[in-house]
Amino acid sequence: MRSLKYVLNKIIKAKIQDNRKIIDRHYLLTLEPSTAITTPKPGQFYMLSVNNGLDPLLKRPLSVHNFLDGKLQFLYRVVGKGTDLLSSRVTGESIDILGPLGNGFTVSKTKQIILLAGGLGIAPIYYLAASIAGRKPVLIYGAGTKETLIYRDQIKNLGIETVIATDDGSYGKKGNVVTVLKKYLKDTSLPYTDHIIYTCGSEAMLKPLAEFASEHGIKIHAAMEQNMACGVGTCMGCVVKTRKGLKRVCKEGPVFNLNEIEWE
Amino acid sequence: MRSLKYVLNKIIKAKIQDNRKIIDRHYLLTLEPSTAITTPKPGQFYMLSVNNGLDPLLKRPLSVHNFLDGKLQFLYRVVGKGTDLLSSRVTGESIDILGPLGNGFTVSKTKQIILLAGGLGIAPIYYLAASIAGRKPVLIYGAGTKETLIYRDQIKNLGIETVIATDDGSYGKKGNVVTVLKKYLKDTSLPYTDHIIYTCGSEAMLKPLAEFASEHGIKIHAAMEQNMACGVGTCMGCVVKTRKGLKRVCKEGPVFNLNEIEWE
Amino acid sequence: MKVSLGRLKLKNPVMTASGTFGYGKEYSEFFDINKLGAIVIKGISVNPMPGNPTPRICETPSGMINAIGLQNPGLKGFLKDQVPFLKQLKTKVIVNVLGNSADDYIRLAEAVEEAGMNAVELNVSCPNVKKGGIVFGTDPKAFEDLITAVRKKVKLPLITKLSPNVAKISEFAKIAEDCGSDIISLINTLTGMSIDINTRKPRIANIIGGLSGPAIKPVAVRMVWECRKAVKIPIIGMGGIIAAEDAVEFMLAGADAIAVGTGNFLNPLTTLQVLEGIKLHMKSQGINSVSEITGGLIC
Amino acid sequence: MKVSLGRLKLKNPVMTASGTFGYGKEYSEFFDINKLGAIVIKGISVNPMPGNPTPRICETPSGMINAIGLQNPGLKGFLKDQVPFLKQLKTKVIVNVLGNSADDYIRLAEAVEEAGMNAVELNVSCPNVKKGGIVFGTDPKAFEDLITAVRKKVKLPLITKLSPNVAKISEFAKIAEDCGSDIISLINTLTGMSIDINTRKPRIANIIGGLSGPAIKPVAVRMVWECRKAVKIPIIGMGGIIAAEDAVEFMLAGADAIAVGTGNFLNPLTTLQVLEGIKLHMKSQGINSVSEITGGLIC
Ligand SMILES: Cc1cc2nc3c(=O)[nH]c(=O)nc-3n(C[C@H](O)[C@H](O)[C@H](O)COP(=O)(O)OP(=O)(O)OC[C@H]3O[C@@H](n4cnc5c(N)ncnc54)[C@H](O)[C@@H]3O)c2cc1C
Ligand SMILES: Cc1cc2nc3c(=O)[nH]c(=O)nc-3n(C[C@H](O)[C@H](O)[C@H](O)COP(=O)(O)OP(=O)(O)OC[C@H]3O[C@@H](n4cnc5c(N)ncnc54)[C@H](O)[C@@H]3O)c2cc1C
Ligand SMILES: Cc1cc2nc3c(=O)[nH]c(=O)nc-3n(C[C@H](O)[C@H](O)[C@H](O)COP(=O)(O)O)c2cc1C
Ligand SMILES: Cc1cc2nc3c(=O)[nH]c(=O)nc-3n(C[C@H](O)[C@H](O)[C@H](O)COP(=O)(O)O)c2cc1C
Ligand code: FES
Ligand code: FES
Repeated sequence: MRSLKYVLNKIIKAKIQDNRKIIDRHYLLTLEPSTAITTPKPGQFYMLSVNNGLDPLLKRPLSVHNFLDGKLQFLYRVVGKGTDLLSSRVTGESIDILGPLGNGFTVSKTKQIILLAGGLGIAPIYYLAASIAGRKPVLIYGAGTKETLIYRDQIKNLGIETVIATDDGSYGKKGNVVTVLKKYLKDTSLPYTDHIIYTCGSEAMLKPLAEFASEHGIKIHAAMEQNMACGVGTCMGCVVKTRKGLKRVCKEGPVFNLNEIEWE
Repeated sequence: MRSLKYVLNKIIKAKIQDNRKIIDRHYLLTLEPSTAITTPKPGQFYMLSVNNGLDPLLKRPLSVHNFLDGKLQFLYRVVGKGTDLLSSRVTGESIDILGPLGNGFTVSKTKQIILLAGGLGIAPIYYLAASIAGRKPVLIYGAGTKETLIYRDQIKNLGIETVIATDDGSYGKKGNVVTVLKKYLKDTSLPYTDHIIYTCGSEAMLKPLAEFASEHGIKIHAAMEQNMACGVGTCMGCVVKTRKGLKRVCKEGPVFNLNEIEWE
Repeated sequence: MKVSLGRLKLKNPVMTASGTFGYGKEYSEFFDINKLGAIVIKGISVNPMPGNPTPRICETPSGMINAIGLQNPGLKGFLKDQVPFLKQLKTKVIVNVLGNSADDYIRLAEAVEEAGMNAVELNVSCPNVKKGGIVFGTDPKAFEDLITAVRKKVKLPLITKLSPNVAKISEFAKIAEDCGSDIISLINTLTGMSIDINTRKPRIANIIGGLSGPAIKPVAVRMVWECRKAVKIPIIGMGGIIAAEDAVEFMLAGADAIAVGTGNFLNPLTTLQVLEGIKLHMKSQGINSVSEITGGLIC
Repeated sequence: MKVSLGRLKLKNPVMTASGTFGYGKEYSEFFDINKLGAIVIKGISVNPMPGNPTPRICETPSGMINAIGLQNPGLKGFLKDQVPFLKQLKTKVIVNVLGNSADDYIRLAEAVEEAGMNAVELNVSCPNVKKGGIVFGTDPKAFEDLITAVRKKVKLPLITKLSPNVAKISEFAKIAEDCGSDIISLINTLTGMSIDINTRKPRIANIIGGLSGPAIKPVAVRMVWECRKAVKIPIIGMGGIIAAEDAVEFMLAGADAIAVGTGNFLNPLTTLQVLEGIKLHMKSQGINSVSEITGGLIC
């Protein structure tokens, strides 16, 4: 059992310092916690209460997108009622958050690191990239079109090798991130198995990715998503099937070794 | 049937220009309607949505407290969840309102007017006083203590004869407004029946007042309250018993001839 | 947007729920209520009813409890004061009726028929007044006898409104169908209660009342889905609809038409907005007819 | 703050609701769970159960639907992995059990008794899994037989958890009392459903699930009140409690103790805050004993 003080630190009031639109439907939220917090690990997440009152009822999970000068940043897309209400909250308002939760990425000490982010997958991957820039990872980041690329310039500021792609070729390479990954691996001099991939995304993207990786013996870890109620391991709502049985995304995850996931 | 345009004008978005604490738990809300509105009658009310989301679900009824340069003012006390949330809303936020609703005070052309307000009853009575100052009404206004008097100085600015009272005598006359009223009527040279009283308050205050008035043949009209769901006469939630049958506070009221109310 | 509820043809599937739209006059001050598929009148009894003492309503999380107690002017008052206005409307008018005996219901339904109204809805499920239907709505035998008796005498399209306060609502849906009800509507309110902890008194004078609003929507959608699997007759779905999305949800679960109740109280224009929103949804999804939505749940 | 639920004595009336507190470990990272009156363990079955596919939960207005499908490690796994932690707690531990036959329940209850747990709660009301109790909880005869059979074999305080998906819950409360149940707890979740209108699929994989949270509180309070009038045995009230005010409301309606379920998900400290809030309420109202609140409704 961890010390009480440490854990109580997870239930926090935070002040909205900024909540700005980045591109259509995407917002960057900067929070100033009312008490000092320890540095969250890339891949960890927080549960945020988006509104007053009992509707929406549950907190919403968002990955840590950055941690700067004691301030937490989240990058989110408006998809439904909760994120819509969150986007309407303004500087100065107070908001309850719970975290950091879950296990972050465990970074390999030996392999060549590939960071793979499609669309909003950049939310946690950006934080990971920033914190392991010294390890010289390669970032492959893609979106549908130039307009839906969330970052172009800030990505360059990370100072790491970056391949940007768009599905329609309107910016960077043409194709989705998986295609670009395959091409990258084909072109590189290192054997496939010397790489490890860290990624984040929906099941639709992760499933083919996992197949490709296991075919070529590449290790791949991904931050996964499931609907969550509690975020701390009690509701059993957020499970995924792995070779070692059902695991909770909020507790044993959100980062999983994709090679161990049993897809339905 | 009134013209559609006029009535649609009742469903309004308004911007919070100011929402400030006056005294403990009492707030003055100033709203700027997004479309020009006609002058509401003293005694009329609006239904205000206090929050986003579905909790609280229903709008809350508040009496018009003032109408200045096209801006609506409401004076409210935090009593529960809805008013608590309302008090947390800040300048610049938008809020849905519906009104003006109900029938306002019909002002006698002949009688000496007495305005009677205990505590928050001042909300609509203040507006009535301001709009009929030329008719030289007498305002009797009381609260528990000096600290719970909502206004002291602004009241004087109305430029009408005012008697202020507190239950504990910490400011103005000692006693509740009903006691003060009785004394006032006793001391005045006009016969009791030459007066008409306009008031606002809870059943607890209005019931003895009605008895006193009918004993002495004094006319008395009061803005009454009931829990409301719709505010426009369809839910049948807000009825009061009168000699002419059940009446809806939101539609036939909120101002009623108290002599016609049948108390349970 | 046309829908056929058997013999009852509506210009669109958006209706009002009984007891939440008065007799149509109030909201006709806000918009042209003829745009709606149908309006449903608050429950009428043979004799006038005074209703319950106040407080009659209170709010609950995403919902409200009401115990109006079926206040209404009685059949005579209704025919005299409301029918002239209702008759000149260019939308269907459905009259909700309630009684203590089959005879009451028959008498009301016959009068409604004579008055030229378009359908009658049997309120067998109102939980507020001891004899206002609670027996009919939750006892299968009494329920069966009532519908059979009314059906024998009444030619008008017959809507039976089901109570959700039962273990298996599809059982009642099936009985309604078997006994000749043309349509079923559901759900009426769930029985609920709320207490003021400071005064220790119930928040509504009647102690218990009917819970309505978005809070009950998941229960209502589930019940519509269960009934859809049990019967072939048209279903009017309701319970917590405040936006077009909610309406479509009910239709996917199996509702042929939907009714807005508590939603009217949030905003007098809710029904109109629901109607417009359904149109938009159909357009954006390339749906041509409402019937392509009804029962369209994929599972 | 002490309360006696018959033979089961608690240091205070605040408990957790089964399935919302895991096996106690997770929240013990946030606070000293020994401060609670009792913790109730997620339902245990004889054999391990994998539960339902995801999505298992979705949100609804002021509520949520879950169809976890009673995922649990089975009796053996529970005894081995959870009991050692639970045994060293300084609060009462109640184990929720579920089965397909009376024998299952008896076997589970006996094992729970042997393991030194403080009480057993019969989950006869879970609506998620076809055979996970739905028959026992809504059929009076099966319900009666089950409790009678379990009572015969089990000495531990027996809590019967009632399903709200019935027409008259007090009928089941009465049977539970007559058959020797020491305590009843209510309510379990209301059966509900939610549909994604764009995909046209149910929002949870199991199609239907259990509705919980503040949305259902009015129904739960009403049911506690009805049961209070019907039986003398202690009642554990639950359904939408997220604050002390809610807890007091249940107690006024007749609950001797209360349980927090969905409320735990909103904030890991909800139970503690409810406990502190009840204390404050008692102080401000000059109430010395919890029993002065229970059943204190004035009407
Ligand atoms: C560990 C984790 C990290 C995440 N990080 C990010 C992030 O950094 N940026 C970001 O934009 N999104 C992130 N998400 C997704 C984000 O939580 C959902 O988009 C958000 O909860 C949707 O809420 P809503 O009310 O707007 O949508 P709703 O209207 O409720 O539903 C829209 C969709 O969101 C899903 N959803 C609803 N509630 C939840 C919930 N409690 N948990 C998960 N999904 C839900 C529904 O399944 C539905 O498909 C993350 C999710 C998880 C589990
Ligand atoms: C015509 C009218 C004019 C009013 N004018 C004013 C005013 O100018 N200033 C002011 O402070 N208050 C006014 N009120 C009272 C005000 O509406 C209530 O105090 C407010 O609705 C309480 O909401 P709440 O959520 O804070 O309280 P809750 O927590 O919901 O309940 C607290 C109390 O308020 C009552 N209440 C709750 N909902 C409603 C409702 N929808 N309508 C009426 N009462 C309700 C309850 O009965 C309860 O006793 C007026 C009421 C009416 C009917
Ligand atoms: C204030 C009020 C009054 C009602 N009166 C009636 C009635 O007279 N007859 C009836 O069958 N249902 C009545 N109902 C139930 C509604 O018609 C509807 O079935 C229920 O409220 C669920 O829908 P909703 O959640 O959209 O309100 C009433 C509901 C409310 C809120
Ligand atoms: C995620 C979840 C899992 C649950 N699992 C169980 C269970 O295993 N056994 C049981 O008897 N009740 C279970 N319940 C029901 C709760 O114990 C409780 O009766 C219900 O949720 C109402 O209380 P609430 O509104 O406070 O959540 C579960 C509820 C939830 C939300
Ligand atoms: S969100 Fe509750 S167990 Fe993961
Ligand atoms: S508030 Fe609905 S009739 Fe008055």
